[in-house]
Amino acid sequence: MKSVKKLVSIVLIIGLVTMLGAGCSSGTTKKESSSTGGLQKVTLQLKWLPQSQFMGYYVAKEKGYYEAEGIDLEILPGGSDIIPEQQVSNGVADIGVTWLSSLMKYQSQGWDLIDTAQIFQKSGMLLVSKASTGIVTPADLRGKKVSSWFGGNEYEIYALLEANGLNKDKDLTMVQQDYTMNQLINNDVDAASAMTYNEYGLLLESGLKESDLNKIDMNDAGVAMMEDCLFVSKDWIADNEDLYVRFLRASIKGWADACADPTAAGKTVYNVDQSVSLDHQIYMANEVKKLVEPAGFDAAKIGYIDMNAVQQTADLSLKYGLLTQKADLSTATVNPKYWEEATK
Amino acid sequence: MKEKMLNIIWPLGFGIAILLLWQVGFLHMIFGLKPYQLPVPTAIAITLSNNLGKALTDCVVTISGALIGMAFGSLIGFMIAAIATFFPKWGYGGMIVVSAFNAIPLVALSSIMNLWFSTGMSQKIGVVTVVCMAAMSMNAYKGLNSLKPFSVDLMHTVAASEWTIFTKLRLPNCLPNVFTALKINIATAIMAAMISEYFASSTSGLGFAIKDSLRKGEMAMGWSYIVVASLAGVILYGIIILVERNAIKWHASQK
Amino acid sequence: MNSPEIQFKNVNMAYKGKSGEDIVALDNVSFDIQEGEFISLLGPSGCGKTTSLRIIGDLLQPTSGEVLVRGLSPREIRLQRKYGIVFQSPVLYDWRTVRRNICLPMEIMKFSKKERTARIDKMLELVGLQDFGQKYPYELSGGMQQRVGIARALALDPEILLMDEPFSALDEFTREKLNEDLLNIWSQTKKTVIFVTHNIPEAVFLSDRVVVLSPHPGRVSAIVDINLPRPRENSVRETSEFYDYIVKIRGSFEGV
Amino acid sequence: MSVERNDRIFVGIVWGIVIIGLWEVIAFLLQNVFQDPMAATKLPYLHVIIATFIQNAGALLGAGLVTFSRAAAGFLVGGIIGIILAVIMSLSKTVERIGLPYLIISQMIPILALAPIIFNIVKDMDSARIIIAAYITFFPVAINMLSGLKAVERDQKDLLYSVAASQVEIYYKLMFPFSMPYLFTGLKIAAPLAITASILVDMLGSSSGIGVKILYALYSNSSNIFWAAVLTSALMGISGYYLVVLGEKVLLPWNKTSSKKGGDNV
Repeated sequence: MKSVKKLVSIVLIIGLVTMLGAGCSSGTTKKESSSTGGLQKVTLQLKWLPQSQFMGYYVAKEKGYYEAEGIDLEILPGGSDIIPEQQVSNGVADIGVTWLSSLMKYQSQGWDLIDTAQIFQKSGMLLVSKASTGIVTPADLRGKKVSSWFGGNEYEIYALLEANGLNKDKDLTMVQQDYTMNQLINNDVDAASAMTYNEYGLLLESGLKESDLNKIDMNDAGVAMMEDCLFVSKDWIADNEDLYVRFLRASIKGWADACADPTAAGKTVYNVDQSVSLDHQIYMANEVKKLVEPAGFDAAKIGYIDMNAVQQTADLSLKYGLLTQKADLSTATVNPKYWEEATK
Repeated sequence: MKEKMLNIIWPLGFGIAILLLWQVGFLHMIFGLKPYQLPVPTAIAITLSNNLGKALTDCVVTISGALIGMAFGSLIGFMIAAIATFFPKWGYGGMIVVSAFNAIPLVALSSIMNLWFSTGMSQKIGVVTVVCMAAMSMNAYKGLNSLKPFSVDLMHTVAASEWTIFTKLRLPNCLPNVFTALKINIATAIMAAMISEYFASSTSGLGFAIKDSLRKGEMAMGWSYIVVASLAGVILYGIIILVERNAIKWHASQK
Repeated sequence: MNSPEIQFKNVNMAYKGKSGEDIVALDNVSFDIQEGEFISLLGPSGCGKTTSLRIIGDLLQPTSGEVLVRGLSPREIRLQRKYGIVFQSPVLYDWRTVRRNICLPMEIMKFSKKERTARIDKMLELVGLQDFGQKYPYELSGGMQQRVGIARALALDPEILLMDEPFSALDEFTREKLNEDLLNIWSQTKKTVIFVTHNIPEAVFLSDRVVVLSPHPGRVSAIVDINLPRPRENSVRETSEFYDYIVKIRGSFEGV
Repeated sequence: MSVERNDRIFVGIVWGIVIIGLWEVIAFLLQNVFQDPMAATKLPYLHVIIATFIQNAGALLGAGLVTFSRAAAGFLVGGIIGIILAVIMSLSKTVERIGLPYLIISQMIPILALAPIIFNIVKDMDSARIIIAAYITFFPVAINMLSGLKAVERDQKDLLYSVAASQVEIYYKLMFPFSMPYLFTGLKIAAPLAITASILVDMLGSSSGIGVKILYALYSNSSNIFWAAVLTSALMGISGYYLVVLGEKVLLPWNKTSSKKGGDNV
């Protein structure tokens, strides 16, 4: 009896140690790969989970565009507690994807980060409500319960409210949304934030029909702020200008391919990560395409920084309290020269 | 008396030394941090004093949720331990079930409670209640049952009922364990209350404020809330220790 | 007469009580102990007998006064590893078997493995626990545990054996049996033994001399030579001399 | 002994049946009596969750293994740090005075605030994750180990002192073995904590692990997967606990209290 117990414990200990070794070595093998094949290692920090929102990078990686430019790209997924600005500033990642308004907030507080390319040309943010609540125009939000993810994602809604004469503190209740759409489905809130390419799709997948839902589009309301952009830190770009231009060239190519065939792009992303259904990835790819290449947009100009849109984002940010002082829009904070170089 | 002074002076001195090193940038130097990544103490203090009103309101929200949840959780945990004491054969299973609750990750628990409760406060209380049950039931069970030899026999010689044995013997005997559990629970409760607020459908509370500030890169603001949370935690911990000292003077751990 | 092995000279011991008051444990205590002597420190609780023993063993430092062991300080003697000690409770290490408990001080003193095994075997036999060597302490009765504690001290063959009420927790039958055993062992080795007890017959039965201490503060109230013939057997307890000594010692308490 | 054992198994089975039954009844009530539109998310039928678990067993267990190995690494590092801290505090009263209040404060600082700083100091994400898991686990280990080291009886120390044992020998022969049961109490608290910590750490931008499964399932509204993942993590926490209990039984055969589980209450 005793010896059996001892045997069991020895086996367990060996098992634990090997698992430990596996845990550690998975960390070290990643390191080793950085020096293989003469490729330069670059890490990209996503703002959110691996999904079609970032399909351009996955497509470029799968098609070997980065390798062709001599780059070994590692894509780091985001998460609720991962903040791309901080990851890039810390040096955990070289390049980050974030929302322009959020980046501006960091820049205004002295973080040495530079906006270099604008992937999404339009805002993907919606306020969605069930048709039964009768919210059709922004003015209908008076007295309602509205949810946002906060953490910087609430300013487009603030702008929307103010532009329609509503006071965000007095005329309605704003609550936090937990990254699911359950609060809306459960009728705990009247209107919820949703991205066209993600949460809106989830609502449809949960059985609601388009006719059951009302949506307020930030672009229509004239309060759009720019979202997914690419940024780097001042220190890193100083040493890696050429590398970064090559990264941009490959990424733009990837985005162009992805927008040309969103279904294939959705499949590519699905192959990387199966947590979300293939249908949802393809739905998302199609919606993201509309933001990257809006109707009438020249596909060759993917990543183009429209300074007017940047200015509007900055102005709205200042007006509604995200920024406390006027944003500095010099080349120290917004610099299109790498993009220009890459698309030459 | 001298002992007591030392107990305060040493940690205080150490804390001040660290704060000074932090302020003059020594910590930033060794860890390679920039001031905007980790704000200096004076910046945190100034932010806090400018924002004291809101910080205290948030603190009240979080702490009251934590305390109510802790009270529920500890009570339930204790009752389970008591039931397991009266019905040892069947009751112990309840303890195992309760301890299994402890293995549910907080993030998942917060999301589940979000579904069950619609307000932030009730969700928070729900989360804290669940996480506080196990420590209390385990400790209380130990205290209710690890009696000195012959003490039960003594009760039996005077034909005491199980209930008398419980109130006269088991209850006082488990007090030290109950306090141990409370000390564990106070830290867990505040932590759990803050994490639940990361996901709660409300915009008040320290957890929400910390998350919101840190995501926006308002580091000094975020850290000022962390300071409030830490202070509240230490004060509550101190209160429990004080109550413990007076409630169980007879116990060896107090000498 | 040779110079005494242990000299206790004007020793005072005071410490602070819980509410800051001075408690005098020893008040100007002096006595000598000869080499090879079996001496008992006898008195009611609070008389400082255990304190005295601990001072000799360098487990406590006196407030004032001097203690010399073979002309050296207790610390030097301790560092020379001349002491063996038996406590009131068995003080066994729960995680060690009986054999390994006895072995422990010998490990510290770097005895060879062969030597250790031989001594453990001998000691187990001496205390009548031959069959219990591989048991853990919790599997033994209180009396057996205490015997392990004694075996552990004796195994070192210490030059000075300090015993702090070693039999006080045992029943009368076991106690008398162990008293006799202890004298047997001592007669073979003739080491100096300092034996703390509150039991008058036990002190009389075992000792060459009894140092009687009185409490609050601890003072020497009498030193009584016991001139009973050796070797002593339990039958000596029934003699009138034995009875006289008990009466005499008891009287020295009443005189206080 | 074997009768008692059978009895205990019987009790366990009854408990299991009661819990499963209760779960199914509540789920049934939610769905069919209260007609809650969110019933399938709030509390799906247990058999549905188990079916989902079996369907996705490979993915869930694979993710679980990643999380578990990270938890094991964090548990090990945190445990060692906890023990070292306890030893240092037991050696010096001053260090203990300084250390204890800050140990408590340290537990109040949320990971969200610490993570960026730790990432900044340790650039490697994998080691940073292990450090964070260790940061959460070390506390109960340190506190319990310290109380064990301080609970050593004076006589037990005096015995070694009387034969002039060195400080190292006193720790090695007495203090460490004595405080083992206390250490294991701490480890028993720390083991499920290490799992939940590791799950939290999964959410810091990891691409694998059960925490990632929970997060993705949550955000993509796949509530059955979500519940199956929660079930997996709860099972992992419980097995972590019982691994420590088993370790204690095997390593500390002399410790009566460790075998004093179950219904025997005298």
